[in-house]
Amino acid sequence: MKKWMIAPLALCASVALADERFDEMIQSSFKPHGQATMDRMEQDEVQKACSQPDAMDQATAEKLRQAQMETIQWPSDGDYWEGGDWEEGHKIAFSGRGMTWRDDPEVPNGGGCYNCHGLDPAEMSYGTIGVNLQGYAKIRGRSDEIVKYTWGQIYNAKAYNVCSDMPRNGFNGILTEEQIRHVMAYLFDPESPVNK
Amino acid sequence: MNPQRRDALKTGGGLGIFGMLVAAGVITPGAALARDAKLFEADTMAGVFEALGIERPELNDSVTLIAPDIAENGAVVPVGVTTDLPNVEVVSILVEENPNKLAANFNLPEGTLAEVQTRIKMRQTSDVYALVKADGKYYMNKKEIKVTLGGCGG
Amino acid sequence: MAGPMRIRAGHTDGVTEVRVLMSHPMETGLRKDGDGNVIPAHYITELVAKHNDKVVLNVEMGPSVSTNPYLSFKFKAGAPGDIIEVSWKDNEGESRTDQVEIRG
Amino acid sequence: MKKNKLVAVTAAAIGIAIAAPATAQDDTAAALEQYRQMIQESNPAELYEMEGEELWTTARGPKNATLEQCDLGLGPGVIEGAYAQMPRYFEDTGKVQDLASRLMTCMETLQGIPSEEIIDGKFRQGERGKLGAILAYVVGQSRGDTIAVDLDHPKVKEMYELGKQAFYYRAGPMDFACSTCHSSDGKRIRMQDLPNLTTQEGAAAGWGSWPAYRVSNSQFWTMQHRLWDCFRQQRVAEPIYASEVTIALSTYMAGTANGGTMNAPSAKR
Repeated sequence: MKKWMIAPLALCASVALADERFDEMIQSSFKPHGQATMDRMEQDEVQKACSQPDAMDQATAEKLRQAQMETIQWPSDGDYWEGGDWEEGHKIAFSGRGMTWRDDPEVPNGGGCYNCHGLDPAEMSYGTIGVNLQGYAKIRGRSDEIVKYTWGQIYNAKAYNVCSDMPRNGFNGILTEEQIRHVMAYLFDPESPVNK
Repeated sequence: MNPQRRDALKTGGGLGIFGMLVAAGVITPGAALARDAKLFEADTMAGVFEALGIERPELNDSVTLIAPDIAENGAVVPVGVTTDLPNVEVVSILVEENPNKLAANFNLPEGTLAEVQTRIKMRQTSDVYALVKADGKYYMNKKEIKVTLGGCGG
Repeated sequence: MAGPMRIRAGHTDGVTEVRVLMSHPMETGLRKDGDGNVIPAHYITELVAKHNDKVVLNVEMGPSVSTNPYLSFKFKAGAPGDIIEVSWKDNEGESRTDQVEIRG
Repeated sequence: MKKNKLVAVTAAAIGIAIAAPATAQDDTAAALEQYRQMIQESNPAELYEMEGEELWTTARGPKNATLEQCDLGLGPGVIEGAYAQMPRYFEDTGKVQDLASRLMTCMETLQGIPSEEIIDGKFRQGERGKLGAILAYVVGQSRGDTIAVDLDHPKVKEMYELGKQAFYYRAGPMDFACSTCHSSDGKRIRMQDLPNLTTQEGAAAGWGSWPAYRVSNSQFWTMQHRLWDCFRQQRVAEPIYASEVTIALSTYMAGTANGGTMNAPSAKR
């Protein structure tokens, strides 16, 4: 159990004061720029709960996680990846653009997958913050379960691990349903270089 | 103590050192002022050799190209050339996959060692060539340098 | 106006080693600015290094030498206190000369 | 007698190149390390240090004064070793300041250059650009010194704690915090290694190598610039130049790095 969750009353007062000082700092230190407006400095309950150096208690984490699971929109026509284009998926996986104060919000965002994951085994430049996804479907298969899980993970990773480092691509409108389908094809299509 | 002279000749107007050197007959106007543009504009390796009026030299281990195996960023790739060949007159650095192949020509007067370094830009992974003219003959060696993509593209 | 070069020259065992760092954009003419306009080529075309009055190096360059160019070379001569003078000029006619004393 | 703190250059670059292994693909990391070492030689950041040194001693601004009386915490005009102890608390301003904000104070009080001009300016341009060069010079005078931020000072400690909280503060459409990328060992974004800033070793590697000349764009970047771009990539709002959060995060990083060595300005990918 972590102290911030069950802090004794006496400590609460000083914690609240410190929080006020912190909020003051955040409010005075940033300014809006382009699409990066000040409301981006506000936290939702997941962000708030996951902003501590230590893990939260399991019950709280589980409650938050389930709420995130409710946010996932499954593909409207049941098409998880067959209708997707792995070549488009590659472009989305490769591009890290979007959502910064410099980006035009009218231009589609990238998924930035390579920033954190290995995908195409031939691509040397990949990050290691996330798990390595090289040979994704070749290794994991294409069962309904794994396909559905993968969609959910891309749409809202917090539904599986509430403090996941991965952005909530669908939930936060980073990627459209169509874009997610392309990325899914990149992971599942036997012709995709990911599975070569 | 600072050995660098900050108040050194800042070539305001005038001829600067090039003009002075030419005037003093130290270097010919051709050498100092008219770089061989055709050589630098060559957009194929063959074009470079043609501009030099030579056949493509065979690869030769008497020339060493010192460079990293991988350049994390193609904007700055350290390259050096050394050779034990006597009477080296010119050391050239060429990049096969760049739009213009020739990066630099080092003209070495007598007394200057055939041991130079610089930093070049590389558009992509490529063979990089060191071409040496010694005693009127050309010698060449190469090394492949991989250029990785970097950053997040954010 | 281009900033000064950083030149270092050291002498050991009869050989002087010179390292030169130049402040220059070395634009290739192939890049575009934020508005999509081509940034004109702007690069050093030639460099001459002198020891006292003798030319010890003459380099011809293209735009694929890196921004803020660096080069090093060695010659068999020189003594601590001698002057090394380096000059460059670029394709826009700009030029610059700086000097340094050889260190022991 | 001025201490020449510019890196002693050796023929190491050549030695490294020849010694580099060229075997299996596992040697990618070794090859990259070889490249990184090679670009440290004759770092173009030195050009900025030279410019900064000249600016330090040049009379400028409405008051036509130099910065030679600027107090960076070790007394007026003392530069050597000053950066290794920053951020620090300054009595005259009643604030914990990083080097950028302190130089801003000096430029305003000594030279009459309004801080707003720098705060509202752009990186690498105008007075903010000049401040960057001066900063390069000052930082270079702490090369090789031990990072020693005074965390016993209550004001410094407060900033450290605020910085730590900011470090873990997740926000924006991608839920990122500094900690997303910088709180475990051995991670990288694409090919870029990410220091673990929560450990002394990682913080020393990170804090101790900034500011830096970035070869990717041939630009000299200060820590203010580095943080600004981190926040951009976090997709949150834009941090104001020299604002409290930038100083708090700097204090957290520098304080965590205590005992490490200053190796800046460095050269980076």
